[in-house]
Amino acid sequence: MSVILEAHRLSRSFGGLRAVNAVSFAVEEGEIFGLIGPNGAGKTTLFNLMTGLTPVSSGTFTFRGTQLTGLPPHRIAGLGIGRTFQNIRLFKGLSALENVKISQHTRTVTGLFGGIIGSKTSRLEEIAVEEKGWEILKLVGLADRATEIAANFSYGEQRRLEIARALALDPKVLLLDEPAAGMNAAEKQSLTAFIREVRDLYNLTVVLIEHHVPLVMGLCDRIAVLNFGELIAVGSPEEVQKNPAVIEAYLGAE
Amino acid sequence: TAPIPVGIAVAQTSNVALFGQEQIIGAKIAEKYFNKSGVNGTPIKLVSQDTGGDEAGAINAFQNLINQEKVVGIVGPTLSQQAFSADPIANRLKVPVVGPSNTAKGIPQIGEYIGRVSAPVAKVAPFALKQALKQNPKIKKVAVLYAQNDAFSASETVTFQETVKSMKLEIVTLQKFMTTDTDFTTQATAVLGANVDLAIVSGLAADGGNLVKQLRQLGYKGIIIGGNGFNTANLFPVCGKNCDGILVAQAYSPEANNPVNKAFVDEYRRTYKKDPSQFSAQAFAAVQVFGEGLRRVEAATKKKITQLELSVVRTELNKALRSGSFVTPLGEISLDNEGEINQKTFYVSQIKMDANGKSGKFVIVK
Amino acid sequence: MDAVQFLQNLLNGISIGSVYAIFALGYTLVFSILGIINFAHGAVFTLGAYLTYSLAVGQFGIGGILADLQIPFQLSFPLSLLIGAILSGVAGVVVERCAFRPLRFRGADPLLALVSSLGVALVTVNVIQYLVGSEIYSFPSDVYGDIRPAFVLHFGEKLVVIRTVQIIIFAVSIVVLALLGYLISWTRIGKALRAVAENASTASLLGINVDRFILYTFFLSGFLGGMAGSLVGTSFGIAGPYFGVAYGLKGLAVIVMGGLGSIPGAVLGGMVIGLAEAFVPADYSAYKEAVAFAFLFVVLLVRPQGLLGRSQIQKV
Amino acid sequence: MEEFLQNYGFLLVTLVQQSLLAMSLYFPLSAGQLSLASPGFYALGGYVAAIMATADYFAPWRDALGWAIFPLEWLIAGLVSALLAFLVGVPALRLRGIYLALATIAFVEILRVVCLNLAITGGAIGIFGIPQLFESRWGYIWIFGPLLVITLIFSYRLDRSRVGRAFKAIREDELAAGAMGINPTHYKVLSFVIGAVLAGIVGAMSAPFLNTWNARQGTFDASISYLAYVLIGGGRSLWGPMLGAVLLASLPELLRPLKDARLIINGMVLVIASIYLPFGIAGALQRLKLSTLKRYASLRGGR
Amino acid sequence: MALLELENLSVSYGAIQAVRSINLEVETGEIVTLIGANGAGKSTTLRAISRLLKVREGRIRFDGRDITTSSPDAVVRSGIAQSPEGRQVLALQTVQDNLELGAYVRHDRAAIREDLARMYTLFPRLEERKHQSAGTLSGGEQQMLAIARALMSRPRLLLLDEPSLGLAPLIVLEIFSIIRNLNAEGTTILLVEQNAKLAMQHSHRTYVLEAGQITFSGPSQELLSDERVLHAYLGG
Ligand SMILES: Nc1ncnc2c1ncn2[C@@H]1O[C@H](COP(=O)(O)OP(=O)(O)OP(=O)(O)O)[C@@H](O)[C@H]1O
Ligand SMILES: Nc1ncnc2c1ncn2[C@@H]1O[C@H](COP(=O)(O)OP(=O)(O)OP(=O)(O)O)[C@@H](O)[C@H]1O
Ligand SMILES: [Mg+2]
Ligand SMILES: [Mg+2]
Repeated sequence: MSVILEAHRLSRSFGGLRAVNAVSFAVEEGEIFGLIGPNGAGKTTLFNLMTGLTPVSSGTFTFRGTQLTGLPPHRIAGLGIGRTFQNIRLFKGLSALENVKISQHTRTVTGLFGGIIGSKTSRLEEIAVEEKGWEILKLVGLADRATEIAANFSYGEQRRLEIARALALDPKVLLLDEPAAGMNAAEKQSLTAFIREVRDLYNLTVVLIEHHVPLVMGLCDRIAVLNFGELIAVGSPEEVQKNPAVIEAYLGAE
Repeated sequence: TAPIPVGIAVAQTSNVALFGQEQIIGAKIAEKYFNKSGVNGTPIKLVSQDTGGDEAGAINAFQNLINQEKVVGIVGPTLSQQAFSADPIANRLKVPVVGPSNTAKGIPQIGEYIGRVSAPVAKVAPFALKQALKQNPKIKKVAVLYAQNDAFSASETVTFQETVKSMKLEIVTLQKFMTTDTDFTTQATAVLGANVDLAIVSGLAADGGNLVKQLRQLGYKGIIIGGNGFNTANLFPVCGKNCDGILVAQAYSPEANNPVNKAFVDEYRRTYKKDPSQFSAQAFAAVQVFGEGLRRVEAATKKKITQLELSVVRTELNKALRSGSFVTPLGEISLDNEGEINQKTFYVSQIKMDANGKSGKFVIVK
Repeated sequence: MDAVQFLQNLLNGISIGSVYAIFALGYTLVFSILGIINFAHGAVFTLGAYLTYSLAVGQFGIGGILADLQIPFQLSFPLSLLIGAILSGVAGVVVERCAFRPLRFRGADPLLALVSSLGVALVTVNVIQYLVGSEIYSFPSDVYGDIRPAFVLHFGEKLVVIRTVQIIIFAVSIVVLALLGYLISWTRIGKALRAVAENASTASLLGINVDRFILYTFFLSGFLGGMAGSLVGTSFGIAGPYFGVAYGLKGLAVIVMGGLGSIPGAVLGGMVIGLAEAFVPADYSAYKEAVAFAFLFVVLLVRPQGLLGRSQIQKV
Repeated sequence: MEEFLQNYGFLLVTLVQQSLLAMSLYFPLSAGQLSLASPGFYALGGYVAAIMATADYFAPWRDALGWAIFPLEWLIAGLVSALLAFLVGVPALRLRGIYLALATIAFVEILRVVCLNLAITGGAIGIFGIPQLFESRWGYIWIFGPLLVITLIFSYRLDRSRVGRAFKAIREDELAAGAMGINPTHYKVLSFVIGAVLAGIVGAMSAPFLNTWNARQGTFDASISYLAYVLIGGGRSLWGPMLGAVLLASLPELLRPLKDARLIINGMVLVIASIYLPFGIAGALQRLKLSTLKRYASLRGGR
Repeated sequence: MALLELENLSVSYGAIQAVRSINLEVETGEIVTLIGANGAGKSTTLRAISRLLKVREGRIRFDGRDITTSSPDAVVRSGIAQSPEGRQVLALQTVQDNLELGAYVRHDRAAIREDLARMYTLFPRLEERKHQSAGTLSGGEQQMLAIARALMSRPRLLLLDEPSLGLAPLIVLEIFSIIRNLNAEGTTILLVEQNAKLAMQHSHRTYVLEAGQITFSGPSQELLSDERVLHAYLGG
């Protein structure tokens, strides 16, 4: 297995606050990598740094050897890094199907005029985009509501649509920010199975932020723990679970 | 018999309505005046259409008058820019147009059916300067100010400037403003700083009046010449007492001594309790010219207008407009072959304000 | 430019700038609470001027109620100004009822309020024109009483002139601005106003009566607009029913330059534009109209949120 | 028919022309950009055509090209607009919402004042005596009409294409669109340029149509009218701008019999339309269609 | 008499009926849990109680008074506060302003200040972030703020929509102990939770909502051992 993502001393401060402080880690191709830590530890900020939404203060970040730091978000997405948002950010006024069609942007090439005159490539592409859209909605169980606008979905449904949208990007790496938030225990269980399934189906690498400990422990191959912006542990679920610093900061003594 | 429809297309709405409303008043008085005898017994009927302040509005109003109201001719539109837009359409359809207030260069040249009764400023403006020099022969330095977004003022100022130069006077400061401006402190202080003996202002009543007011309030003592835009009683409430003494060269004066004007002014004063403006008078003249033209058509063809084909009336009327002269409130006028006005007399008046500072009058000086 | 001329331009700029500021504040209040521009504000400005005129001077049939009142110290003018502004405030409330509230209740596209307020403006302006014509009305020069029309300071040969109107405008503006600033920044009302501005439904979840706040805001906005219109009217005359339109546009430039929703921003923006216009060299006065906008354009390119506006940092 | 066209030909063509201008606003709006710059490019295009048609400098061109000078005018007006739109758009489109609207209004106003002061644009009077392409005003339908058809097809196809989806995504959430691989700057500028080119071409066609061209053609008022067209028509539907333009631009003419009161009524219609058509005419039609469809389905024993 | 009574309550979004004629009661001093799958209508129910949504049919009574047609602010003044789904913090205001606005309906300044201090002891994280704009807080921090803000009005009835959402495990436990304490002090609580087991362990009674209708209800202890509930919602 080879390293697909590598962070080297990534840092980001807001005013005096060091939200992410010299964090280094590497994610292997094909693994499910968990990111946990107390509220405000800097997990979401780390995702934002990785996807270019927040500029880094210092440090570097590479994807298969390509420097990502300094690239605008759309270039990073184009390289194959898809994500979901903790505070849901769907295209609320558009239908579920349109949401998943839009994120196939980087995998298609039709330009303005090709689309207008309906060139052959554009027509073929259009068909493929539509098909893939339906396929993914089926996968997350929203196919029967494909033409409804996203704003009409309940919180949990919107979370699933977020995942669908990120998947439609056809990413190599999928960054999930609290995908299970707003789901009940049964739904969480099926989510675990779902993530495994898509990982295998699309040969993905998954990085996942989640507060639901059983889910993280059951799903992840390795886990990194952040606390006050610093990485305090990386390792297998068993190792992390036994780590006293992690217990102290996050898990609490059972 | 059915009255003969004459169209009037001026701005009754938008910020140009200030003039358009005056024009309608003048035209209505003319209609009443003319219909005392009518076209050998047949009355004329004014049909008005609002042009608003824009070009498309003028075209719509023209089309409406020509095609639906079947008018024999049109008085209008208010602005020169609108005339450039709408007149070619009337011209193509061979409908005579008389512009009551279009003074820009090139209007009569739009076509053979286009004429006007508003003398271009180049003809009128120089008279005021001569009068100013008569009042103060020592004038050397001159300030020129004009509203640059008003087509009328912008072309008027060119005439003023040329006349100033031809009289060997020096323009020490040239200031521009907007008709929408209300604060002229910048321009006024510049004029004061330049130490001039004469200020020439080309603007409309509101902006020009404010400019004069502020100029005087800041202590300007020299002579002020106002352009044609000042030729309205609307100016008085704007600058109040400060209007006193402004010199204005006029294509029209309410004091002009001829019977038509007397009748016009009397009627106007009776209803509106003030003196008519040039806009009203020119609109009156335009309607009158159409009326008398119709009489001439009947005389020439020996037929009643109502018996003639509309298209014939229009062509004949256009010919009639260009033959012979008319005695109007503006004095004796005629249209040359191009449609340009020949006006016999111009006036220079000085503003005299009443003691209350709210009303006043133009007193012919000369 | 020498020092004297500089001083003169400065004074002129500050005076007109302070009117821009109060006028613009009316805009900014409504914007900050509804996030939308009230296009009827320019019409309320015009209306205010006509109202004050008809109270203090009187013509067009109804007016002059206070004109012949024998009260000392020319009290009838400040009284007219105040009543005129209050009536404009009521007009502001009417605008809200006609053009904003129905849309809000129907969940319409917020931008649509631009159109409905434009409609109200059109109605207002044309009703005024219908009733009183397009004539120009000017306040008599003694409307403030028997104060000398202007202060003239001599600097050797040169003079600096301050018109009485300018002083009055400035003084009234400062008082109004101070009161408003206090209201917004230091009171519970101000805080609630900001909450409604950000998210009306969340504000109502906190127990804030959103509708009432919106109504107050429109009253205040109309009050300020009418006041500004009256002040400009006394200074330069009322140039027909359309005279608020040019100010309407300039007022927009002012608030956007200062930063939408910011009160100090509106003041600063008003001053900047007032001064910029005053300092346009006489030879280029042709371009004066464009100065406000050129400034605005440049400011926005450098600071997209306006001079004192808060940048909308959003966390993901 | 002929008489009808004589009476209303100009108005009908004006409606088509106004629809096109509304569309020019609609394109940036479909990418979430509230740009009010259209009148500026409209004025610019008109000046390009007016100058090419009247200036002595272009006389040899006119002689050489004959009627073909007209398409050339449109082409050049479009190109000049595109260039200027690009130069203005790249910095201005960093702005959002009302800020962008005001920046574009500033652009329109600056352009207007500049044109008012230049010799080549004829100052305040403007340019007049513009050579005609058609005798009657109705004739101009043969250029405005096809342009509208092309624009509608363009807009229809765009809506269903990859680029159109990118526009929509940016309108909904620019940041999320970026994270989904869409380059916001690129598509925002593109939408702005498309609108500008359309407005420029319409301007170039309008100069002969109106016989004259001056600085009063591109104003703030016009910006607001176009916005009103789009919103009353329905800003989310490609038919909306046209429906709105047809309703609102014909209204003052339909109300002519009311004389003095016509603008008062016009204003009232704006208010009432905003209230009762919260999603524009197109939105209302859409609902009507949905509800009749449903009724139809239930008649047929659907669920 | 129950503090809150929903009688045949129906709520719809246009043609979609999200809540169908439900009956629900919360007695003074109780903690009641409402659970159900995604899209069951839980948030819709809470929004209807806070009067953010129009009620299509049925009544809502609070403390014996009919509030079915009251305005949202009147409902808050009568003593109902909500910590809504999706946090809904005022992103541009500071943390402190958010909290003070939470007490908008109160006028007892001294007591408000006391409560503010109390919130800061309950959530030290918020004190550290006092002057930061709420929009820049982390997800969990915003959740704490939303809960604290609802408490600031000292409601008689507190509506919590998924309070544990996005919170770290330690904080979740803390939130539940806060809920317990508040209840002991006399606040009545209606709780919507996905973390059903935890919520039920801490509540007196539970309602289960399925596709807009109540399918089970009863003392939490009983439902906790009910096979069907266990299977569908507790991951058993
Ligand atoms: N733009 C910003 N300005 C100031 N502070 C910020 C900003 N963005 C984040 N922070 C702070 O940085 C810290 C880390 O935030 P982040 O969202 O990364 O936390 P997190 O680990 O995702 O927490 P949670 O589990 O609660 O979502 C927080 O304390 C937050 O308040
Ligand atoms: N604004 C809306 N417009 C139309 N339908 C809506 C709207 N909000 C919610 N719905 C629909 O109403 C139903 C109930 O939604 P609600 O938000 O109450 O569910 P919930 O039980 O809170 O679910 P979750 O656990 O996912 O938050 C869902 O089917 C949802 O799709
Ligand atoms: Mg987070
Ligand atoms: Mg919910």
